[in-house]
Amino acid sequence: MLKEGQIRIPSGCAISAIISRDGNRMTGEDIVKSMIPMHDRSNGLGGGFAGYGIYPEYKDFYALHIFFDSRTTRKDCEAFLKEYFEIVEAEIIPTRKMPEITDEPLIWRYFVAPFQSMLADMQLDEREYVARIVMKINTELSGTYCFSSGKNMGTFKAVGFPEDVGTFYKLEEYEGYSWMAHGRYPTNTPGWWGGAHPFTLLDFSIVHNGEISSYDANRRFIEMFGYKCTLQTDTEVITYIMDYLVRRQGLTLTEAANVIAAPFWSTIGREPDEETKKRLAYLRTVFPSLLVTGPFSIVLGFTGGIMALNDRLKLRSMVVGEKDDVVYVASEEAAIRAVEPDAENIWAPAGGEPVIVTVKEGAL
Amino acid sequence: MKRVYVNEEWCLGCHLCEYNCAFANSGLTDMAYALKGKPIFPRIHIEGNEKVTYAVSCRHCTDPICVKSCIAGALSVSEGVITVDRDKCVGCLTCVLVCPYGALSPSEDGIMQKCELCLKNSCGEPACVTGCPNKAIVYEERGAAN
Amino acid sequence: MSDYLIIGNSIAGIGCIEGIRSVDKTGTITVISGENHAAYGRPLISYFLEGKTDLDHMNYRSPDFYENMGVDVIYGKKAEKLDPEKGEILLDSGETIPFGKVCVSTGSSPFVPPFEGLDTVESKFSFMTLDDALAIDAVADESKRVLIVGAGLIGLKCAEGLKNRVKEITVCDLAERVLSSILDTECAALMQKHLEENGIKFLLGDSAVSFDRDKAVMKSGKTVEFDILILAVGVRPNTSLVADAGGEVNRGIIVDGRMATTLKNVYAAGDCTEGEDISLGQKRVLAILPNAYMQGHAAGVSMAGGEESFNNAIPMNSIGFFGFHAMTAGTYEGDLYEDKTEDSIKRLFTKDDLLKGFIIIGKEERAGIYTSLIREKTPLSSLNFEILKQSATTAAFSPDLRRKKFGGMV
Amino acid sequence: MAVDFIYPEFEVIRNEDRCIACRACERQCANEVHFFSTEREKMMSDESKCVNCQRCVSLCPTRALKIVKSDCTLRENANWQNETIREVYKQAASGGVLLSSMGNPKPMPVYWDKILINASQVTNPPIDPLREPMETKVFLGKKPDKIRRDEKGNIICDLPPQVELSMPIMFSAMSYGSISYNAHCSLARAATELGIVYNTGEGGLHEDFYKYGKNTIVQVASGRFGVHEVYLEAGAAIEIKMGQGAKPGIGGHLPGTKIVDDVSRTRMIPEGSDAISPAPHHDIYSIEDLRQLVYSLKEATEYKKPIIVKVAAVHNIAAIASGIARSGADIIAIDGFRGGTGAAPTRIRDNVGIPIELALASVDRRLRDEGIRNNVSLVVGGSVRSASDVVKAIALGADACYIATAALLALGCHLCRTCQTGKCNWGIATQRPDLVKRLNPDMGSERLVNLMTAWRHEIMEIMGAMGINSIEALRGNRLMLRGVGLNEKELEILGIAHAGE
Repeated sequence: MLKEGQIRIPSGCAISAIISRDGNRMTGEDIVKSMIPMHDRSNGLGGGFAGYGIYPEYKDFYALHIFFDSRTTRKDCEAFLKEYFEIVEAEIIPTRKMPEITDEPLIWRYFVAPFQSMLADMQLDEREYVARIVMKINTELSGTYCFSSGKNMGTFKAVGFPEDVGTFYKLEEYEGYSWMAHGRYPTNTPGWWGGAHPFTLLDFSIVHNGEISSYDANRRFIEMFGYKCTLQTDTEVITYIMDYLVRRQGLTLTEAANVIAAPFWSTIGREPDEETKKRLAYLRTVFPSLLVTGPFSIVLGFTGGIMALNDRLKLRSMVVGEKDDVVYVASEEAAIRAVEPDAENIWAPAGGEPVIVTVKEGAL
Repeated sequence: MKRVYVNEEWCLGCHLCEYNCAFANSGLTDMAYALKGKPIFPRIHIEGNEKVTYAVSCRHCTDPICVKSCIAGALSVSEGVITVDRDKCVGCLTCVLVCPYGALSPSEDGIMQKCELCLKNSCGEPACVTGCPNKAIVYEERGAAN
Repeated sequence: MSDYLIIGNSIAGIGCIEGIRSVDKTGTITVISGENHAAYGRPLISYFLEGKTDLDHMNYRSPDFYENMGVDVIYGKKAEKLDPEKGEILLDSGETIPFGKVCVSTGSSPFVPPFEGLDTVESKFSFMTLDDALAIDAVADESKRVLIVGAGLIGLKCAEGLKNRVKEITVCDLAERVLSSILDTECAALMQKHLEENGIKFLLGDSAVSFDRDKAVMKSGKTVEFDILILAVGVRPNTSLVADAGGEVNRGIIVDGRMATTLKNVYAAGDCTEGEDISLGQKRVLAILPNAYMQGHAAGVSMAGGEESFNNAIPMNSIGFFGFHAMTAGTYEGDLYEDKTEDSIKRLFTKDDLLKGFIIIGKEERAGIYTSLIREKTPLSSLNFEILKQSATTAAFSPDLRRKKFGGMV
Repeated sequence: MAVDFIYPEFEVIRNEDRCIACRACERQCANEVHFFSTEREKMMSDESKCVNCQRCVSLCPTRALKIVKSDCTLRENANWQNETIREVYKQAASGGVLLSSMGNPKPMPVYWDKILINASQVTNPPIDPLREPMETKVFLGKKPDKIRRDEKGNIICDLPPQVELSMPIMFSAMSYGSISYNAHCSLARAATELGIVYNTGEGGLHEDFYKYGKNTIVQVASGRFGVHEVYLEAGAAIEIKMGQGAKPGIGGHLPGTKIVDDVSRTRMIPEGSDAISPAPHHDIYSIEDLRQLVYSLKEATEYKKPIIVKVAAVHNIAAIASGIARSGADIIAIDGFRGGTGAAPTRIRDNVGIPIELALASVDRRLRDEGIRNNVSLVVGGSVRSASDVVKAIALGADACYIATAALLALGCHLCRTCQTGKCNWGIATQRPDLVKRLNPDMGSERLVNLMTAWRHEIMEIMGAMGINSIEALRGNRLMLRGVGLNEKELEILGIAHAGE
């Protein structure tokens, strides 16, 4: 059977995210716990997590998490990496052996820094450089898949139910100020570790529930700008879109949300503030091909915050709640209650209305 | 009140209105059967010359001189529509003599007939209007012409 | 006391009622009707004889007309004397009716010359009223020979009405042609030919001078035997009410456009009046039905305090015999345009850039367009007379004028 | 000569039981096929003059008429078909180039019909356009590649000039002259009411239609007919016509008989003179010359109008389009080989050019491969026949479609393909006043509005079924398409998978 990248596979999902606005570091236990009540939203064919602030000791280095099919591919890849990066640390990511998780690949992480001379040669900024290398690894090195590439953050994913994946990766041993989780319900695949979510590029990671109908329009547009959608998943293309809009076009998160979940023209027409109206119309006109249609609820993680967003018709469930400095986002309220029974202000954001939560300044 | 108006700019002079009118008022259901092989006596007539054609039917004047002139009291106005009582009309043609629009002509038996807006037949809307291939004939409410 | 009194229950009277009611819904109206019939179209009497209509269909208005209009009709009585000062009418029954305003629409009466021996004729009739028609109807049968004295409109319509009911009809007239008041010689000849083809016999330029029971002796010395004699020599307006009260009367009662006579609160309408013929520019009696109605209506509106003038009267006639029609209007003066075929004649008379009159025999379609040009005094230079003279068509009008005529409510 | 005789192509069948001799057919036939025989007291016809435009059939009040193809044929021969042989006869008699009108009638592949559209089931929801907003608005024109901000950090919202369309359809170029005043009037009014645009073609813009300028594309073609400053400024965009799908590489020829009165004034050429558009623009012999014309027009209109460059779909269309995209043009219009025309040499029409579907797919891909797809909008035409053709075109990568034949059909065209005679019985491709008046723009524009409204509804339905609620999410969304009965190469060019994959 074909796997991700060879074919486009629709799937249903559960998503969850927890962030401390005060920047307090939380172990991975809670985010794993939040996924338990949403067990039935996954089917055991993919689960994953992303944690931010988990590698304080290596915070100046890009943490590359990579799956390898075999020792040989690892060796080839390491040789490749050495051409572009200084590798300050290379290690196997610690895991637990457990019957629920099988067929694991070799899972390694590398803390790396780009060679400054190469950067200068290629006239690229550091992040673009790293993004391109990661893209190269994933398209050119077979049997190798880099699934996490940000600084002071990391993604952990596997084939299995999310709560088992959390246990597998020993997430209780990590501490981060923000966590995201994903449980997957793919419809026709045996599941592939690389295909599990979150999907991460640099420090952008996305968990997503939905099946976007604009996929190929978005993909074919974004691929004009050097991105290669190897997985053919929504999450991948949305990640690239966000990267393109925020990192490369310099849009704010809200502006980016106004592109991908653009207000209807009729809504823009009713906008009372002329400046806002002009900006919304402008963004829609300039980036029509980045409008994402069809159902989605996503949480985008980045350094220092998260953004939760629904498609503009709100065709997927997503609720937000809070307690003290902690903000929770999940597909179901039950997920929030499982972690914080006393969560307050639970609400369902409107379609296309971004919910952006950032760690307060100076807390990191 | 809705009346039949003709925009001569769009009248093609195809005369179909005359046939549709004759058929509509024939009381028959098959046009060929109703009209084949006989002269027709429509209540709308194409007028004009090489340059211009247009259909003429009763204007349903608000102050109709035909009604005032009818020697038999056969013409009357009912809710704005001028109708002829065939049982009273004797075919004297005084209405033809007075109508400034040339909108009246007698039927086959000499008794007057006139456009009654297809209100008394089964058409619902004037047959000349529905059948006009170029919407030159319309059925609508208008004020006085300027 | 009646707010409005109408003397005469014919077309002018009906026009008057409808005119009053268009302004005043409540004022009391009384009509004095000499005839014992609801108003009927007077010209229908020949069609009655002919069988083209019957008593049920001759009512000019629906049977409930008077009731709906709130009109009180006094049948079978005649007004004897009008006292405008007192505002009173004296009836032949002796009663008086006070009124606010009165409309005299007394019509006209047959004029019968003093023929020698006329009193010896048993079966003799005028042809003016429904009662005349009913009387003739009672005696007409296939054995009867009819002599009609007078080849005018009345006489000839009577001939047409009786044609298929009697053995023989002869029409005589002192004039050399039929319909001499409206047709010229050539047109009259065409019409006469058509009448003759339909079996009417004529003795023209040669009228009866004396009668002896069933025999008429003509001016030429010829004698004509008949069973029924119909006298249709002419009519005279009934003007005496107004004349006796001191109102100005010529051949008819003189009225202005609002149909006021020279007497206070006295109006007049119909065949008894004399109004302006705008095609001629003179006052004359225009004893035709459409004028009677329109005059009556104008009188009614004026009496009720409204504003309506009838000031575009012209003589006009549509007269047909045995399916062959003649239409005439206006006066026959000015330049002549003529179009003749074997069985049709068209004559248009123009003067001072106006159409003044016409005679059309045989090709009468859309003749009303010509009539309206006379009535409305449309300058001929404003339209294409070359087209117009060939046929009565609004195609001769400018597109603008046509848009005006056809483009909106009229 | 007997050898030239060709039996009439059509027969007029008159049902004598039904014919009431109203003579509507006679009055309505500009070809004078019908006449009333007083001796025989019935309607007769001379079918040799019949072009099968169906005017008489449509107007016959008793349905007494039908036009059928004559069954008088030559001996059957799959290679030498009747039509082929007749054309040889015609040319042997005349020595002339064969002329035809409207689009290629040959049974060439129609790829639209071999492409199927996706719909949502279970894993994501279809959207009901009656209940949810469904957007079809598009903006054509170059999009900036970089967001810029002012010193306060606000986005600078300046766009290159755009054409805003309420739906991704435009009425394609048809000149005043080739079609009638009333046809133009209908198109202009309908475009205005619909919020889309129509196109002057190269006949200039009649003074009466300047008021529809916001919904007009003014064309500049090789003949430069009717081009002047006010004209250029009148439109919503300016189109440089380099070629036409029905006759790539061929100019135009409007016979002097159609250059009457207003047409001559609008074209700015003498009455009665033939209007000949050269095959090339004589100031454009290469791509760099095109760039000069593009910028000349931009200069003339102060960079306020998007420039469209229209080309016929030919073999190396992808490279040509890439060149145009880099010439400064804002919009590329590509016309496929099935596109219509008022008159074209038959051989050219039927044999030159490529199908629009393949041209579109390869151009869209090429521009994306080069990363310049956002620099231009892509408009395609050449036999876009229905809402589903539009949806497929958009999904293949077009920003909008040009339609002309469908618009003419809405106006009454019955595709008799004899526009070149100038005797169009439907009042479309004619300048004869008595025929022109047969197209009442009230009806014409209403029918165009109806057609487009219907198509828009259908587009929305199809989009809704796919779970897409805005047309931009459909553009280039080839995953929504599958091929049927197409070979590997065709699928590869179209960039779509086969049904079942």
